[in-house]
Amino acid sequence: MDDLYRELIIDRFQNPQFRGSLDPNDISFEDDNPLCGDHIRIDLRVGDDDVITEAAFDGRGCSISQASADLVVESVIGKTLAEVKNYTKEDVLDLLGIELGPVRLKCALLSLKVVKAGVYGLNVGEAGDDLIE
Amino acid sequence: MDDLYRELIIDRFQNPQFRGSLDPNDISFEDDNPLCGDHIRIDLRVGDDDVITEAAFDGRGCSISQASADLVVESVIGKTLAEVKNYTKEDVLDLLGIELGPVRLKCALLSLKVVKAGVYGLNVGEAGDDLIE
Amino acid sequence: MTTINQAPKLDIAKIRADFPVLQRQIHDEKPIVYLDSAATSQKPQQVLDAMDIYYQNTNANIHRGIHVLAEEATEQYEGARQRIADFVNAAKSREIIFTRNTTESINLVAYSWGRKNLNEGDVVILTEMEHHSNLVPWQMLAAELNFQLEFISVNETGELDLAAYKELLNLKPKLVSFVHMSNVVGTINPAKEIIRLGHEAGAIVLVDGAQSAPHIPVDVQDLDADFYAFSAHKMCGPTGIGVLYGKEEILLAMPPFLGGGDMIKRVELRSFVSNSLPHKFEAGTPAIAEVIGFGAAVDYLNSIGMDAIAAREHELIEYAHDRLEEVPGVWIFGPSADKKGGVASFTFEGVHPHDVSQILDRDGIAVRAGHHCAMPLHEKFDINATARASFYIYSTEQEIDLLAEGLYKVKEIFG
Amino acid sequence: MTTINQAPKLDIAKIRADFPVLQRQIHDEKPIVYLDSAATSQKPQQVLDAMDIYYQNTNANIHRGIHVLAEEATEQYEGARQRIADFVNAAKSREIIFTRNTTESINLVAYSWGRKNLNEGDVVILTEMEHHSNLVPWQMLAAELNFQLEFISVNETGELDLAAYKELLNLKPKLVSFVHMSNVVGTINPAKEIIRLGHEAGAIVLVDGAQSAPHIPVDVQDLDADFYAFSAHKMCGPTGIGVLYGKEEILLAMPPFLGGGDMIKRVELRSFVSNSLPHKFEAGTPAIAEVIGFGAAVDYLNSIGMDAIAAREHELIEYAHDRLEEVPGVWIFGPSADKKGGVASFTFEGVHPHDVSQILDRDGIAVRAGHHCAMPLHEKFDINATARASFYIYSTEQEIDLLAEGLYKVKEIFG
Ligand SMILES: Cc1ncc(COP(=O)(O)O)c(C=O)c1O
Ligand SMILES: Cc1ncc(COP(=O)(O)O)c(C=O)c1O
Repeated sequence: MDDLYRELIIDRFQNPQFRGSLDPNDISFEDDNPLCGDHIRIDLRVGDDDVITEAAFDGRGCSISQASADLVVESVIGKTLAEVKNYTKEDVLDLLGIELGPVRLKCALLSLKVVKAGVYGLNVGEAGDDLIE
Repeated sequence: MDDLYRELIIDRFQNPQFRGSLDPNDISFEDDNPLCGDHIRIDLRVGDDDVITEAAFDGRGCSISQASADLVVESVIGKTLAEVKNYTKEDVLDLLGIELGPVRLKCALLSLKVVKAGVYGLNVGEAGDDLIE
Repeated sequence: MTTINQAPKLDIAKIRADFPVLQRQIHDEKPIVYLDSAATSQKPQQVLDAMDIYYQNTNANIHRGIHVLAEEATEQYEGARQRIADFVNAAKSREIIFTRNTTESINLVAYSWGRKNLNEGDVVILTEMEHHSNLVPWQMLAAELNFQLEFISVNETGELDLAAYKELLNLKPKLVSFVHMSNVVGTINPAKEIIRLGHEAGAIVLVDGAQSAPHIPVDVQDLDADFYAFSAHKMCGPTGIGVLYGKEEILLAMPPFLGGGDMIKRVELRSFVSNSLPHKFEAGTPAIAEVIGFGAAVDYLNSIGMDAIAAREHELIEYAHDRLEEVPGVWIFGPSADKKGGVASFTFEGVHPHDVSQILDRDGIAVRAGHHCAMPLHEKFDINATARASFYIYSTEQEIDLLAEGLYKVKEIFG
Repeated sequence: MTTINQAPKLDIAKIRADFPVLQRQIHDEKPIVYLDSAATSQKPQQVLDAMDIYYQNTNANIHRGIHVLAEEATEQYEGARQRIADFVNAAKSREIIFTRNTTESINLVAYSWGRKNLNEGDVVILTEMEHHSNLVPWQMLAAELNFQLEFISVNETGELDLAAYKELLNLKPKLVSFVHMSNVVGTINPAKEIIRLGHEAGAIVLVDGAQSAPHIPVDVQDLDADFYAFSAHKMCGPTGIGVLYGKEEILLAMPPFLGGGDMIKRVELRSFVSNSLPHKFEAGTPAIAEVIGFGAAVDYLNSIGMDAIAAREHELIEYAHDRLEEVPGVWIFGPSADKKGGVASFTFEGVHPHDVSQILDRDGIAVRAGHHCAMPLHEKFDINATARASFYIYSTEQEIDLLAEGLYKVKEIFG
């Protein structure tokens, strides 16, 4: 198979490393992709200097959305909230290492939307596409 | 000029023979063509055995609608109401002696619609396209 | 195997030659395998030609012009209306109202008939297998007018529960609105019986024919449907044009929907008088070229024959069930093939439909993945999404073979 | 003569070659003289090609599909939206809502914005020169909600009486809705000033741009229009597609209009959540090929340049006034040529406009006769109908000469 279904994605989909939940947590946000019903919740614990110390995700959906969430969660650990606010679409695509059409892009970026909405302290329903541009 | 603007039509338009009104009358009906605002009123006097003894029209509009009214009114004099009920589109086109596209057909047949609606005793607004088929 | 399989064999190669898209190759010269006809069908060159010829020779605004182009355009537009009326056996061409699509057709009924006839406490019956187009308009209206929505339930095999329907009819619904053929489970519902029972209970009945008009012979008079909605783009026609069929006496009693040019008889500053049917419901410059293209599409379908098309698609769905059910992990949602049109929605164990669709796409195979605009049906069966292969006159057994092979590949990738 | 006449000369012969209809001959090989562009424009081959290429190569339903065709179709559709947004200088492409035509755009505002924001006793200001499309939707809504319609009067030369407008603004209207350029008298209204005054009085302002978007440069941000409506078919684009531009914050606050697929985020049996802009207002399968054709049409117009188009049409209308006013018995309705777009509506003493149009048609000259969907304006001036010649980029002085000659012929026939 080509680039698209890189082993990394299948592997992270089938054996996620950060699936779970954090209770208690400092930040928790969830949202879904209405196109396909993909759903992601991300929990964060935040330590001194706004540094993310622990992170976990849960959800359901396609390999791209779930692998992306696993990779995004891994990547935010050790980052400050300000750094996460600056995450872009490209950061996530770099993590995944693949190119995607517009529909799958939405799958890939759901976790970005969720983590940024959480970090910005948005309410449910306020997470717009501006977060993932 | 070709068949279309036969002298008959220009002549009847400019010098109508039955323009006017009948007061009193036995039947009077009026209607218009919403496409262009052509308007026709026809008055009839009906004698024994339902024979039309006198007829007149008034109205405004294009040469086809007005000439057609003049010719239709001329033609119904001496006919019975039953005969007028049987008038068809072809009868009017024969009187005019021309071929017409769909829009001008509506101009030509307005007088037919009016006279038939009157003879059938319809109320204003009840005159439908079934009268001129 | 049912008797309709006895229909005359179609020359599929000849049909395929009419569809330019099917000649296309993608992803390193793989032929395109288009299995997404339930979303929109491909268009034969004949339909494109009809629209080009119109634009290149007679383009003009219709109904009001006296010049040659306007008269020819009007004739072609109204001629297409007549042929589309004949296609579904409407009694009169003025019972055919042109809309953008099935969705607008249903909304027209909701806004015009619904707001006039539905009141607080009234009951409207839908089904659990409706497309969003036959749910959301009624939800919006129910929120405004406070009537009650009830749903005919769908059983495990994706069929309507007619006993439950009969129970619901005791509520004396004002309206029953249901899908003739499901775009998800493929079920062809017993429309004539549903309509008859609805009428007996005093209801007006609307049929969402988006999936039936393209695929099976439809006779609105035989069905006795009060309203029948369908879209050209799913039946070889262009985008941007759909139909609402309505019985004349019902349409006559309805207030207009959109206001503007052409739907009026006369206008003053503060009032207007509506035009006669069908113009009352066609405000503004209509989709003239698209209506003419739709006329060419029904000519095309008639040249093949709707009976033959239904029979052919039946062959295809039987074959597809056979081939897909072979693949371990594949589960086809809905009834057995004999109760269905040419739609196979399925899940694949351990693989999300999006991934199925994406991997198939790499081999040039186009299927759709998602909820297919029928979220409630998916929710009911606790499925987030399905992958859907759907067929039309140009589909082949070989394409279904490629689909099956593709699914084996999916299995391999996801271990 | 005004300064805009200084624009670069267009190569009209080259432009005409792009329009297949103009090559046609009718009535014994007379070339067609198409002077009915205000009703609908002719289409350049480039626009037809764009749609054919779409249908022949990438036809698919949009937004939800993962396969190549669906992704390409989505990109082309949304790409066209962006170019159309740029064409009227909308700040964001999601402020461009696709509808069937100007008429539907205005009805969308009436049904969605109007039913939410207008109440008994409120005031809505229109003008006496509106097209039925900008009258009837408000009449229908006023009958339902009992608000008050007021009309900016039109003076003898077919211009809006701005002093009367300022008076009306004391009524604190909720909405002002007016035509940018009249399709009858051709007047180009001072849109920016009308909008500014409306805003100062607290109103929302809708502009009917059906005749302006095709013919003059339009900048919705500079105008500060809240809504701007226009139709592709009058600007080299296909039938069946129009636009409602709306300011984002206003569109966001509006409830959906039509319910169905694509306009939802999620649906349950009894409730739904609306999708984001622009999808919230685009229910069901949209007019995909038509949007792509519309994109090609704005590309085509841009390649000529809207400034150059406006200047060229200005030349034509000056010339037309000169030539028509020569003909005894002809009276041109509306202001002098310097205040107009390329539309000349006229009466002919002793001859009904239908007869004028029909006699011209025998020479291949297409003009329109009637009330041009503006009955109240005709009533006000006590005219039943007018004949209208209207021009576009492909019109020529020679065609205007033929029109003038034709009118002399009319005079001869009617003695
Ligand atoms: C000024 C004006 N407004 C509105 C319309 C309606 O446009 P459409 O028929 O495309 O909806 C027209 C065209 O007929 C027009 O000229
Ligand atoms: C069953 C059914 N109803 C309604 C629709 C809506 O059709 P359209 O999008 O053409 O309005 C569709 C197609 O998407 C459908 O499959």
